[in-house]
Amino acid sequence: MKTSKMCAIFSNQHEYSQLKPLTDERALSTLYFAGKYRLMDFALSSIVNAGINHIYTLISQEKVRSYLDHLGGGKEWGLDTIGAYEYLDFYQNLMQRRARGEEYFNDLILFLKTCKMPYTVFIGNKMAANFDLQAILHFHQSNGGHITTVFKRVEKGNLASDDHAFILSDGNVVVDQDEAIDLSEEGPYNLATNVYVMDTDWLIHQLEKAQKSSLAYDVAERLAYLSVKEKASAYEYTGYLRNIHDVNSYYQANMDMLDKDKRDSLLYGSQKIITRIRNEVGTYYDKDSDVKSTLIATGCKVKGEVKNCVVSRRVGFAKDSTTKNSVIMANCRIKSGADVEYAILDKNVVVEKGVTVKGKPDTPVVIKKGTVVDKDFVLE
Amino acid sequence: MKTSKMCAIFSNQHEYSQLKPLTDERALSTLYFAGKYRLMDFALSSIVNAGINHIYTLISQEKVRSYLDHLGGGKEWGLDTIGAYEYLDFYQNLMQRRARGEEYFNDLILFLKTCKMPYTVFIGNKMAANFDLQAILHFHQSNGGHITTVFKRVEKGNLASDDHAFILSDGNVVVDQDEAIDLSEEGPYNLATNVYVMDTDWLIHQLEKAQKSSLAYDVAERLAYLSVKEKASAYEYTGYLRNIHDVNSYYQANMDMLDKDKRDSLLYGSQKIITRIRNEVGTYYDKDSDVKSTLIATGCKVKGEVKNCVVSRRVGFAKDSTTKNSVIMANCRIKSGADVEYAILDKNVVVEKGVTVKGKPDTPVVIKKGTVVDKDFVLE
Amino acid sequence: MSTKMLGLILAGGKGTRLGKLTANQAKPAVPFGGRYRIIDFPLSNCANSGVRNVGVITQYEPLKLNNHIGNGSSWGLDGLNSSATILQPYTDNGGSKWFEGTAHAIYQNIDYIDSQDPEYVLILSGDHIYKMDYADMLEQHEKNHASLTVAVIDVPWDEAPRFGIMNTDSSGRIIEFEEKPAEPKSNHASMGIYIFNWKRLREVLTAGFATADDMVDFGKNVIPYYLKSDERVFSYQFSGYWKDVGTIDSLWQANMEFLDGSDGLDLDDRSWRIYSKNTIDAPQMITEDAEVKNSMIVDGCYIDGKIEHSIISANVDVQKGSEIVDSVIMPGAKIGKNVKIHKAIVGENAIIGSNSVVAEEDGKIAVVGNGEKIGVLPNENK
Amino acid sequence: MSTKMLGLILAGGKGTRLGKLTANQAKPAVPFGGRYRIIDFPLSNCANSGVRNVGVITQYEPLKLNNHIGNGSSWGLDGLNSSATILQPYTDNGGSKWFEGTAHAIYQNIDYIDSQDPEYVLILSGDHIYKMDYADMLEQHEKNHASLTVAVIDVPWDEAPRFGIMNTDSSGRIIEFEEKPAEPKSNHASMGIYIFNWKRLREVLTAGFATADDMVDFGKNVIPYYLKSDERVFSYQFSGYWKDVGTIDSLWQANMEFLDGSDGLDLDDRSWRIYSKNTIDAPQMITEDAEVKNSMIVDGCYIDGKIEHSIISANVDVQKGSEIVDSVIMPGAKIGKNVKIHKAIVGENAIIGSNSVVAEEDGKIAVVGNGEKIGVLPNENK
Repeated sequence: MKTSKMCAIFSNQHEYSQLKPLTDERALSTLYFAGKYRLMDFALSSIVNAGINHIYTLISQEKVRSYLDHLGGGKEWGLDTIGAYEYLDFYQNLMQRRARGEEYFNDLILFLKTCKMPYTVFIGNKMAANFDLQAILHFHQSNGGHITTVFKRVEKGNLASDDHAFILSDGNVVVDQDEAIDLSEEGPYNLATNVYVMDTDWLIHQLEKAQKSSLAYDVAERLAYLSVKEKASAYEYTGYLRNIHDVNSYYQANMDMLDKDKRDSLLYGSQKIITRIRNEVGTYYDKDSDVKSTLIATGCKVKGEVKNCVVSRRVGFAKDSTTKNSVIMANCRIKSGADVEYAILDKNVVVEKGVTVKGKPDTPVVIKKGTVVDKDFVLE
Repeated sequence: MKTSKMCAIFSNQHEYSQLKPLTDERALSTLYFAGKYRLMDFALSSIVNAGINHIYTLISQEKVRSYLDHLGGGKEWGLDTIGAYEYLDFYQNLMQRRARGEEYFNDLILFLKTCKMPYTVFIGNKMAANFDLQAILHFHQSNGGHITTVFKRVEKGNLASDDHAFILSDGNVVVDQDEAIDLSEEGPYNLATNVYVMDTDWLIHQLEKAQKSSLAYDVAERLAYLSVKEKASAYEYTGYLRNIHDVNSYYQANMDMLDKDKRDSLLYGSQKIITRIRNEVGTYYDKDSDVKSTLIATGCKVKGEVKNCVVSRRVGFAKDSTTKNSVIMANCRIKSGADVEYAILDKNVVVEKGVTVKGKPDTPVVIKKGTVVDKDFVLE
Repeated sequence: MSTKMLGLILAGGKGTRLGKLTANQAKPAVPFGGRYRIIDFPLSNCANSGVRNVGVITQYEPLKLNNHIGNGSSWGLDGLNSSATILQPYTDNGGSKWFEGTAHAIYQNIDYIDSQDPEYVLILSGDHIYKMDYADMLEQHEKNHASLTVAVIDVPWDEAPRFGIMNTDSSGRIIEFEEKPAEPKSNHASMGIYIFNWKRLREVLTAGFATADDMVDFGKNVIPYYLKSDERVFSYQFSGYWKDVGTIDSLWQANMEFLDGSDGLDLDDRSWRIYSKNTIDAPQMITEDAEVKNSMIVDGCYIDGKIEHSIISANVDVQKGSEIVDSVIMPGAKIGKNVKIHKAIVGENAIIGSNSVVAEEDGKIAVVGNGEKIGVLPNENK
Repeated sequence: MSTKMLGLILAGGKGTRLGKLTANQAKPAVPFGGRYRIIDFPLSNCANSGVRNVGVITQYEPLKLNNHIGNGSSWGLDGLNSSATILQPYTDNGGSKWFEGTAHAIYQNIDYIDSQDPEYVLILSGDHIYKMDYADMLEQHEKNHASLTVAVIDVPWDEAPRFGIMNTDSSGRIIEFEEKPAEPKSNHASMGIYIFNWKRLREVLTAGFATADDMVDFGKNVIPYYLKSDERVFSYQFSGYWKDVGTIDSLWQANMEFLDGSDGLDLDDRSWRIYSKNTIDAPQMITEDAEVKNSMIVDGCYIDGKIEHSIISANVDVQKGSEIVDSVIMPGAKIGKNVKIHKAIVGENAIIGSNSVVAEEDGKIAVVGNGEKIGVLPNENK
């Protein structure tokens, strides 16, 4: 009945050079996903759907603007009400303080003490997944340890090079961890999903200890290490999860959304994914349109052929254009006679009349934000 | 009847080393003032009271957190509604872009173009004043120029070293400007208040020109220069104004608020000063309290003597304590037998039992945030 | 705090002629155009015209309407010096206050209006589809030094006898008002949109109810009284799209005109947006087997059937083999397999069981009520 | 979306015994303790107890109350899966819906309650001052497998005959309910706070009104019916401060107890804050000539006179030479020069002209109504 017993640490730490140019001007957290979402919507929705409204957000100073642009006043996530509290901190602060020999976790510790919540959840930014943090808390409470980690059984292809895989005993207790770069077999592996539920007092103690020894300020890495040390119980997440770390995993994750089971697991679960509200008119399908197997947001005008695509808001597909197997972000224009396949068009891209943009299933072409494509661009 | 015809550039540019340690961990913009306000409330209230809800805010990346902490979702200022738009930009972005030879005003220009407002107001962060921007717009419209500047007649003491003073012709047209450091006489001078109303199209043109020539990215300085070049009409602001740039001006401005006329001009004008809402119980005056000539916020408990003070929220004055001619920020504790005079106590300061903290009328003692003062501290 | 012009939307109507669609909600809450409700139009017009304080007067089944309007945040009416206030019947020391007519509803809410201290009041209906700049109307009202300005639209002469007709002199001043005249002298039809000087209207209403010269209705009582008393009553000529959607026929037609773009409403125009309360739904999914032509579809829909010349509102499910033609499907409706829906309006959250047919003969419009279940087998009912 | 426990605050009362203070507003909107209104207490208790959806049922002069509550944002009830809804009379196909009693008001709002789909409903009064954790009460309700839980407080035996008394067995189960018994068997007084299993209450209300066995009032009809029907009715023992502020005397007294801290409400406790709609006012100014003792003062006040053992609410002006003792001054009141106010309640926005005296004899409490003007010279009236 009471409001949540948890506060959250939301770490927007991950950035991958393999995602460029998609993350040139935005944080990985604000990458468009599944038509109308940004990647951060998944972690943030998991947080607020669990009734949590005390959030310590860690982000890079350089990427904070795209984050704030999307979050706005936080209204959609219920974060603009009295009682809600978001504390924004920058990695740069931690880094600089550590370099100066200062106590770099003090702000985080102060946050944890101010919240007075018995439990704290840590969640990262790069997973497209729909975690039920209340269920994980119940699991944590019934196991009695200080820290509970969340894993997902995945093949090697769903591991990024900086991920960790846990080695578990029969009772799903963390015995050891491997770094993904050291793994050679196909798997499956127990991917560390970067979600932890902890006793707050214990976490404060660990943070104090860590900064006294001037250990790394990377909280996620520390928690993975502590999971092994504490023989943490591991909670198996069985829903949809995709680890977004390069162009291909980004493309595949979007294409996954055309599959009913995966879409239902991620978007239509018992927990809604919340995103920023826009006022758009419905999407209009002309008499000449031919749309199949496509997930599409509102405000679009479709007069051409669109197949196997994931389409964001306010995209125009002209008559006699063809768009297949592609991810099209907001406000793009595909002009008449254009032919787009295996492509990722970033926001505001225009494909001029008769122009062909073509990649391959495993190497989709990425067109940078705002580009006007007026010459054919075909991967051989 | 229509909503505002203006958008705003809110520049939180000014930081002064002479205000340390008060601005060690916060922006000048978020300095406490007059008990329950922060300095930014004055400029921001002027903006929103004029019906403006498209705001481009320039701030230093390093100080953005204290700014966001105070602004929250912007609810109190009506900035969390649909239609309102706040664009946050960092000086560091402009600086870096200029260093790389890129077009550093492009984000600002895009903002101005997106807003589609015929007029733009520029306002700085360091003045405690209550500008009626609608009145200044009317003045601007009736004068027909591209830019209107706002000045206030002040003595030399109300000029910071980096201020400009305008030389005006009889008709209040800007003829020239002086830098404050070059001025030797007592004045009065026509202080540039860092408020300008401009035609948006003209401003866009000037910004484009400036970045092509790689001129300084300091917009305020550019506008002062252009006011001279364009022979701008100057609007005289006659209300209360204090230029906050060092400890003494900060102290004096607070003490000014004990004067009825000055207080009425700044706080009780036709335009309310908006600040963040807190839920505090009323201030309680004990039977042993003795309070005179004091401006005091809610949530305080007064059992001692308090005279000629400006007091923020949740301050406790114990029995037999004496506090005079001082500025006391939120959450301070003045314990029994303590004697505080000519002092500025930053947030969370505790003055222990029987301890004396004493400055002089022209050199108030400043006690840093969170300090527990357990030994006498008396300026000789 | 005083308000220059206060908006007052009369949203109390039961909308009897909309039959099943208003059985459990007020007419202004009826969905329109896939993602709107009718009242979004006057509310958005207010927001876009700079009318920042709006009272919505209602008394019939207000639950859904209240839930839709909330504090007005969807229209940006929750900002500084802005407000959206729902006004329902109440009691005071003088007894109970039901609203017996358009003007009487205003009279019963004098306390609220006084608290806003307006110079002008703008009276609007909650059941018209149109885009209009009330600031322009006010400008003309002020220029004319009018006491009352009535917005009028020229209707085809043969339809004029169905309207309240305003006969004007060359300056636009209204010299005569005829309610549904058999032989109209002009085709200037009243749109039911009024700007009154509040001080004068307050006097007229108060004096009227005090002397049993009851000012119950604007059309029947107040406007004739104003004309008789030689008040300065002017017309404001409007020429865009305007539609009263008070009947099943006109509601269906307005939706089709909206779909075809023949209404000229141009809801893509981002400088005059129509706002609505948006729920957060996933994007729409058009499957491999779907076929969509000439239609408009919004968030949360799952389309596995054939959609032709129809509007599909939020969270509608259309299963395989079904065919929807010339129809409006309202939010949350679930359409089973192999269903045929022709020229129909399917109400909110209706459930149409597999293999059902929804259609009328003779070109009439079929209507399925809100929450109604058609051909649903017991075990299909979720 | 379902709600575990829905809060329903009965705020409809006219509060006749508060006389002039409720002449133009509902009782729950009456100011209290300098910066609160009475309804802030149940609303804040709901918010602090995790009751995230609250309906406020009202029908008497709701304007100020509605304006105060808005969308519930002041209590954090505007967040995700949270809501504050004002429920007023309306009409539906069955006719008009006035609220004729506490239980009848619930019955008339069944549609709203169903839309929230609660397992439990928490019924509260809008006119009590107290802090209580309803989550704890619910826990006990569930542990008892109760159908109804009634919060009780032990009152002094000599006062028991003024209350509804609940006689319980050793397990806390209520076996008898006596309304104002001349010879009470216990001193467990009902606080008018109930948790019902909604499904059962819905049946009882619906069946009752269908068979003319009208369930108009909880105390008169519903609780006796539950006891007669052998429903599991339990008491929940409360032991903190609780005060019904339904009379001038009790309102004045509760304010004085609050000022003296003798109520134990401890509003400084930041883990159980009482929230209110805060206006943005400047800090209070205590002048050189002021003298303030044993008093509580809030934002926007200008104090140039002598204040002793009094509560001064927001935006009150006290001019030179005036003296306020043992009194409660409500928001916006203006006190001229050399005024004497002793043991009084001065209503909102009242204006007391210079040299006036506000006091009664025989220790009675003097009352100045909202907006009332006392001895104001024409040119003083701003």
